Amino acid sequence: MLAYLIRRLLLMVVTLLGVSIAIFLLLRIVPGNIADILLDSAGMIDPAEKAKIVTDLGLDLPLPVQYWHWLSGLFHGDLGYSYVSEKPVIEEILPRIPITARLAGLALTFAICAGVPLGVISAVRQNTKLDYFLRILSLSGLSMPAFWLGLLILMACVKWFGSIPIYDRAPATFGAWLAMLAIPAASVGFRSSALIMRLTRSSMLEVLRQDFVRTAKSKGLSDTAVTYDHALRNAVLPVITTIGVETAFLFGGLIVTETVFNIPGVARFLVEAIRWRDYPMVQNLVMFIAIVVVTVNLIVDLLYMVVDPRIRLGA
Amino acid sequence: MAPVLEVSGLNTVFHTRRGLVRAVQDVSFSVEAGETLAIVGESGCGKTITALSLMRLIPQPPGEIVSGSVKVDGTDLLRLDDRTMRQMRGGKIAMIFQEPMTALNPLMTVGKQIAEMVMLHDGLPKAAAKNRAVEMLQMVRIPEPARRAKEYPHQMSGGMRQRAMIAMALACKPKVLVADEPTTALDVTIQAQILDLIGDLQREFGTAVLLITHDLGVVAETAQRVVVMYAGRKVEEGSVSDLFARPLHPYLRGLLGSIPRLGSARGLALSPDERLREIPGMVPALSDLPPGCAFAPRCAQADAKCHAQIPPFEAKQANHFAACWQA
Amino acid sequence: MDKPPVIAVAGLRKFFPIRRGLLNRRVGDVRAVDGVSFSIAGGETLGLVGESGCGKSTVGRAVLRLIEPSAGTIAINGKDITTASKQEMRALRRQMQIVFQDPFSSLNPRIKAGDIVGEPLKVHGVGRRDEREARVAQLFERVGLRAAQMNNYPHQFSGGQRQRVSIARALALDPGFIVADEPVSALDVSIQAQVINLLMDLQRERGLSYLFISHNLAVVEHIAHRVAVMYLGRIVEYADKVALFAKPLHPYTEALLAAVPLPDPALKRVKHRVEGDVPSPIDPPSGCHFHPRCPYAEARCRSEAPVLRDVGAGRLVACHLR
Amino acid sequence: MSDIGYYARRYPLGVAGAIIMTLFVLAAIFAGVVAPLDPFTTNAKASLAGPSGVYWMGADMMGRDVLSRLIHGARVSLAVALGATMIGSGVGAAVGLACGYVGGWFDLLVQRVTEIMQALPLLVMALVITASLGPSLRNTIIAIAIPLIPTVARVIRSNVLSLRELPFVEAARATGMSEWRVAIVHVLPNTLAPLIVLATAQLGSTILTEASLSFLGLGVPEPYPSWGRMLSESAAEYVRTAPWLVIYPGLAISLIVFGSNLMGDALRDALDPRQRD
Amino acid sequence: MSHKWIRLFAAGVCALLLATGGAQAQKQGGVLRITHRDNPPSASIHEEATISTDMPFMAVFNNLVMFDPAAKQNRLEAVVPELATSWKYSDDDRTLTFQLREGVKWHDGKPFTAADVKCTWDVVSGKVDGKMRKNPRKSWWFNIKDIVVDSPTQVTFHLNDPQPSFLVMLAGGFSPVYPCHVPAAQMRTHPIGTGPFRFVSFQQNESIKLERNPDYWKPGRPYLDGIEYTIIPNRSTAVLALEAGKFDMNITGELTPELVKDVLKAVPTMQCLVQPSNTEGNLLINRDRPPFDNPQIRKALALAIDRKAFSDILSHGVDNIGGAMLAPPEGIWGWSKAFMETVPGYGSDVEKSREEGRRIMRELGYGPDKPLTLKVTTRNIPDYRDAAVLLIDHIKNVYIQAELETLDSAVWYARLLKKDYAVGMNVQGTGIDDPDVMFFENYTCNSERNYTGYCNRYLEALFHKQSQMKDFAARQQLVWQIDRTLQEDGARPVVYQSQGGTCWWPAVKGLHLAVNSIYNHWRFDDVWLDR
Repeated sequence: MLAYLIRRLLLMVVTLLGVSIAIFLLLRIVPGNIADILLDSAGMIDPAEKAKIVTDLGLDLPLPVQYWHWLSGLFHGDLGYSYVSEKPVIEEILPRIPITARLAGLALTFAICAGVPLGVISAVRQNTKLDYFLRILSLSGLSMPAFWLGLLILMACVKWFGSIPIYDRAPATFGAWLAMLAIPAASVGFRSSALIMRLTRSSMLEVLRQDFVRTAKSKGLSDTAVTYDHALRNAVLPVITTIGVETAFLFGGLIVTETVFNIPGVARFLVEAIRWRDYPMVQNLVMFIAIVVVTVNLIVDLLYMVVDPRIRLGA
Repeated sequence: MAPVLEVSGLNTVFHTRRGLVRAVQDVSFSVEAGETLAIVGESGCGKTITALSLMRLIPQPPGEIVSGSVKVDGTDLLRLDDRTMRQMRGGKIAMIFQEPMTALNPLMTVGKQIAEMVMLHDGLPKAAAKNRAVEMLQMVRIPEPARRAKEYPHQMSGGMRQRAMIAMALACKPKVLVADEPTTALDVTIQAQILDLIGDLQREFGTAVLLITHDLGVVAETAQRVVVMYAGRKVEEGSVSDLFARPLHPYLRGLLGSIPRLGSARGLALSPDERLREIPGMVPALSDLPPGCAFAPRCAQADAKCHAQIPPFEAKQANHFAACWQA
Repeated sequence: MDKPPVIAVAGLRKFFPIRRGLLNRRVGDVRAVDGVSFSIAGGETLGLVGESGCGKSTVGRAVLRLIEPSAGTIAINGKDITTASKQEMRALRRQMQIVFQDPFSSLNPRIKAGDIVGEPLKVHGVGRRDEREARVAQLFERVGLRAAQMNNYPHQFSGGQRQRVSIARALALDPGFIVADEPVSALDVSIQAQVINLLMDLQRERGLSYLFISHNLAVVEHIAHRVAVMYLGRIVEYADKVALFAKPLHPYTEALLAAVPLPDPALKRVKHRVEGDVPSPIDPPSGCHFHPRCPYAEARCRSEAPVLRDVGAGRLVACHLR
Repeated sequence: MSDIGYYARRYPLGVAGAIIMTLFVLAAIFAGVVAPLDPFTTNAKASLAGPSGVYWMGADMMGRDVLSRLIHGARVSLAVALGATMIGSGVGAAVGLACGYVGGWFDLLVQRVTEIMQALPLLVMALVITASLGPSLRNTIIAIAIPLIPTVARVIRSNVLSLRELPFVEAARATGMSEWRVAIVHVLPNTLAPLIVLATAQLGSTILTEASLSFLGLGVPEPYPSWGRMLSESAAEYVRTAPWLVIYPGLAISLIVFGSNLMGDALRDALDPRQRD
Repeated sequence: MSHKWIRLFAAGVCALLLATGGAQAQKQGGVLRITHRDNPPSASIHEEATISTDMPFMAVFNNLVMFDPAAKQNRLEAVVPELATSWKYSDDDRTLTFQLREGVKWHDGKPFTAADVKCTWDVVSGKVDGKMRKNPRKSWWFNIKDIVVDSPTQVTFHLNDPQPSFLVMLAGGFSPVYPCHVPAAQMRTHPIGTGPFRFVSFQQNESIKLERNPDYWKPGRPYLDGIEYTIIPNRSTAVLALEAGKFDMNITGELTPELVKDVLKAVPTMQCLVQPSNTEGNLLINRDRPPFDNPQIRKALALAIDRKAFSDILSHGVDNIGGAMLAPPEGIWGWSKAFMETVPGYGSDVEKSREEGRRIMRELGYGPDKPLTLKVTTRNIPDYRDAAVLLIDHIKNVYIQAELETLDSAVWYARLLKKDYAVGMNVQGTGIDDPDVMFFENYTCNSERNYTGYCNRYLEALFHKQSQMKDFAARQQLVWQIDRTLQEDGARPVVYQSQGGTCWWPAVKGLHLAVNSIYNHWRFDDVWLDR
């Protein structure tokens, strides 16, 4: 068990190192650097000034050296300075994390709370009108671009309330806070809930076909007991796995949702940072995201072990 | 003695893409307390569907029990509402399945799965139910039952799992035990143990056992009476000794002739160089049955009548029935 | 008996490593096959019996080098193939073939039956296209299928027919030796007989040698000339069929035979059942692997592994007591 | 012929999806004929004209017909969807097959690489890739295809690994076939069903990814009318004044993805017996 | 015509505002909330050339001189003192001496002196390396020979030549006085000024916050407790939030005339001004590369453009049409209507121009079946793209079949520098409506902003000539001629001069905006909130 954990952690480190190299190189392939951007923001300047910026920021150093500077900084907890704001990267990233984290948390909660029960209902009532309705609903959820849904919600807000939710760092009440985050969270979580619902449904159907469900029925258990005590626990196992995958996916949804709802979280910030060619920012943000994704995956695996005795106790 | 289980005129169909499939046609039989009735036949003959029909565990749709009655202690299961039926399942009529690995919930300890049964039907509190589970495990001769009760199915061997299944099925002392190929997935040495166990417990509890199997050896060693099924219908029924000594239906005769017998080397059966007797052709698909006797196309004795009309199931000798124009 | 046996296997071992821990180190082995020796003469069938997990299927594959044996030698027609290169091995495959248990997964669902049977010919460049087709048609007829069925896909066949296709494929290159790995255990009783008869007929016609792997003692008794009984990776008894079935020497063989239900209610046999389960091959019992279940076990059985020794008339038993 | 009726009854949603997709494909192929107006011609007089007899779905700021642009936009969406899915699935399948077959260090390496790729959100990766390649139809396809590769490779790899153990593969090896021939003749064709299922499922998500990229200002550039970009431009200004500019492109995206998802589901049910309900 | 209505309305609102502004008693307090359109690249006005930096940070600083807020047009006559209490030209107009205000303190408590003025212009004129990353307006200050600190309260600018517009440039929002003692890097992240508001925070892509400077030298000012800018890139979101009362005003000039109409429909009391945004769309033609090395083709291209259509589509008819200089009535130096009619391609009969263009093309061997194919390159920004799409549509009329190529901002200038384009669609802004700024920044041979590398020594002499002219009418005539030559030469054919809207709630009082610049009126020291 411990050995497994250590192994996983080591593999995580390997993955993260890989991510760091990948993002470092990818960014260097992207044409144009911060100097070009600054030149652009000033509507073109003296090429000499541009060259100076490049030298000042160490962009003319050999790539391995640049990489090493970044990595060794990382190990010392020094994330460097943003090229754009010239503030420490950590100061830029940290305050934005809770915003996105809350949004993601809310979206995921929404997704699970809506997705799992609806999936179960859909499976238990397979091929009924309700099932078809839920299936079409979930498919629509998977088909609608998150930003369009967000826009529709905005349009509805304008139509009905004459106003739209504007992000505020310090909302007056908890209710205001919830209202402010709930709408974007729902618009991004809708897709995840649709996915979880579909998955729960198919996994549930799979489980309901299995022998032990028949055994449970043969014991005289009621349908409810069979569905919830026996089938559901088995059916959520694959669902748990997707929550790990979903985190990475959710982030993509958050990028557009934060853009549409003008929420100053890390997701939108990443897009801005890429646009600005703010290497330290992009690199560290991507690393942060990768760490979150990898960690969530690890947690999911551990969770899986807890839930599934076959893995916990060795098959 | 009145039979504990009395099945009459059971008809189960499936509505499929290719149309109506008559999986069980007009099947009747009865089992007395302490008696073992074996239903024997090849794959697709309808024996498992018969068993599931008794339990009302046929998936509906596509399946449907069209007619017939299944009486346990005089109560017709097919007329019961769902709630009462649930009380019967496990309480009066219990079932064990072929694959003990998949038939047990992988996420629940064996003890809990047994206790659940007891709590449900005997209304025992949790602690007592757990004790009862351990007792049952002991009864099915699982060493260290208290420890094993806390184990999950995957931690047990196949034989042990099947014992646990039996413990669960018998936990509420049902009148009828339906055993659907209980040993097919097991090795011979384990199979022998399990069959012995079922027999012992049956004697102890006076349970009526309906044994579903394709293995004529198992039938010969465990059952008192036998029903032979072919293509959804009964083709022969009688006591085990009558059937093996004087098989009436050409299908059963063919089957008995086609299996190699242990002991042949000792001159107890066929001589080594003798070819096995073959039944030509193959088992017909239930969706595509011939008009007359379903076995006619494979039957050497079949005549025009066989091909045209379904033979009635009737007594050919005392307590020995068959559905054959020729017998 | 000057002719070398069609196949001679000596000291065959196959260990599957168990990897655990941080660096995925090999912490032990599953001794699936642990020192198995046997030989099969031309036209002879060796039955290999044992319960699931005893390693009999591994033997079948290792003999053909479909999996690489960990140790031991395999000689086909006197030629050692243990060290043959992949290239040489491919050529050698003409002489030996295999028939599998599962008639559903042993045929590629996307290839026509005729092509499945003709494939070995194509691989080894036998004949022209039309010649190959004629040969396949011939094979189809021989195994009891119609040549017209060559164009059918596997799912269009019944289980028994599929097994016939498998046999036809195995026969395509006219090998001398066929491993039949539980060829009839997935078939319905009424179909089993057809396939067994076919196998025996083919043996008579072509002088085939079979390694017939099965857990069904009755079938083995019917088809085999000699029988090897395996328990936990080792052969515990190896004897002529008649002798073995008449009087099993090893307690395990005895137990096996006693456990087989006989389709004859008139026979009232004395039942002496072995207790317990087959132990795990990862951690087999010390000494004689069978001792925990053996009603006759002595102290010696627990500590000392019995060797397979000749008890006369070419009969081998691995038991301290017999 | 009765088969069509059968499938329509067995997979009514799948058939609906196929019809939707067919309509889009036809629209894309015959865009020039079907579209009522030229999607590129600007018209100062029709700027922001609402839906009318001439402009069924209204006109955009430049006075270009929204419906015609949507019809031509189907080309972009389908080109991206098919292109990216084909590249992603093709390369992924090749990599997966190689992993399952070559094994050893190659497999380990590829597995690490896929892990690395899966640690990055798909959109982030696509963003960085489009940024590095520059916006163009081809580059958008590549940027969307690359993140698909690891998923496909993983599925195919595990498929190959389990196929390899199947007796028919062993039987093929037993005939003396070379490993590569076994891989190509026996293993590869049997991975096609899961591959098709996977690819169909991905069709929809590639369309969505393209729309997201275009919405964020990357993705397929003018003059191709991309639905995502149509949305992003109108979203910036016309949420209230010209709702038709927001509603119709979004509807088009949702509908085509919906169609492909319906089709994908049915295909999965039909091809993957395990999933059959 | 709708756009006229807007203008009339806006003008009326302005007049009303100005009239009532003085009458009411000003109230102290309140935070002014403004929507911002994007993330400013930095907080340092001298290093940037965008309203995104200029507007939010202008209130942190003071200039030497500034435009009289009450004057509606920014011009020389409207220049009034700010940190300089007075100024005086020498007789030869080559030295300019400023008397500086006493007792002014920087936000960090250090005193403001003449040295700070010298420091600032030594750096921006490129004489001294001030460690700024960028210095985009070096070309403005070509005329500075030397700056002398006469005393802590007096500073003298020595000029190479007389330059009336020099004061105009000093008065612009882009010419704040920087403190000498604060390093450039800090000015980018935490600017220190003498202005009415102190810098509080700048969260990237989120917000900019300023607070009242209690030590401001203007007694009783500012009225506001602070100013908060919230960055909302999506225009419709910003407008909706403005209408919902979550903001008091929007960043200047960012609303399209269409959106302004909308705002007024939703909130009839809203105050709005639609004015030129000092940006123009122009064509960058690569005259070094065939086929555009041929002046005839350049001309044909210019003749194909229907400027009215651009204006109609991009702003529903509000956009001005003119040359390089901002067109009247808002602009000072732009062509009169009559003069414009004489410039080729600007005539009102577009079809005639296009026929001429087609004739030229046919002579060169092109035609409907043999069009000239090329790429129109532009930045991947909606304003640029829209214009480019229109351009492509227009030049179809002279047998030019163009494909659009959009470039990321990061590559745009690199491509321009490499001259790797045929025709580029460019949008550019100019800080002050003045020919010195326009010509020297964009059309002199060695200016960095001369993207096309257009170089005409004869015209350049004229640039200098007009720069030194004191007589307005004569100078205007010369500027018209220069502008005409630039257009005829296809140096950077101007296609449209865009207009943008600014809206604010009636509660915002004391806001003075000029019609010919969006860059210069953001001191906010007279603004107060009537809440």
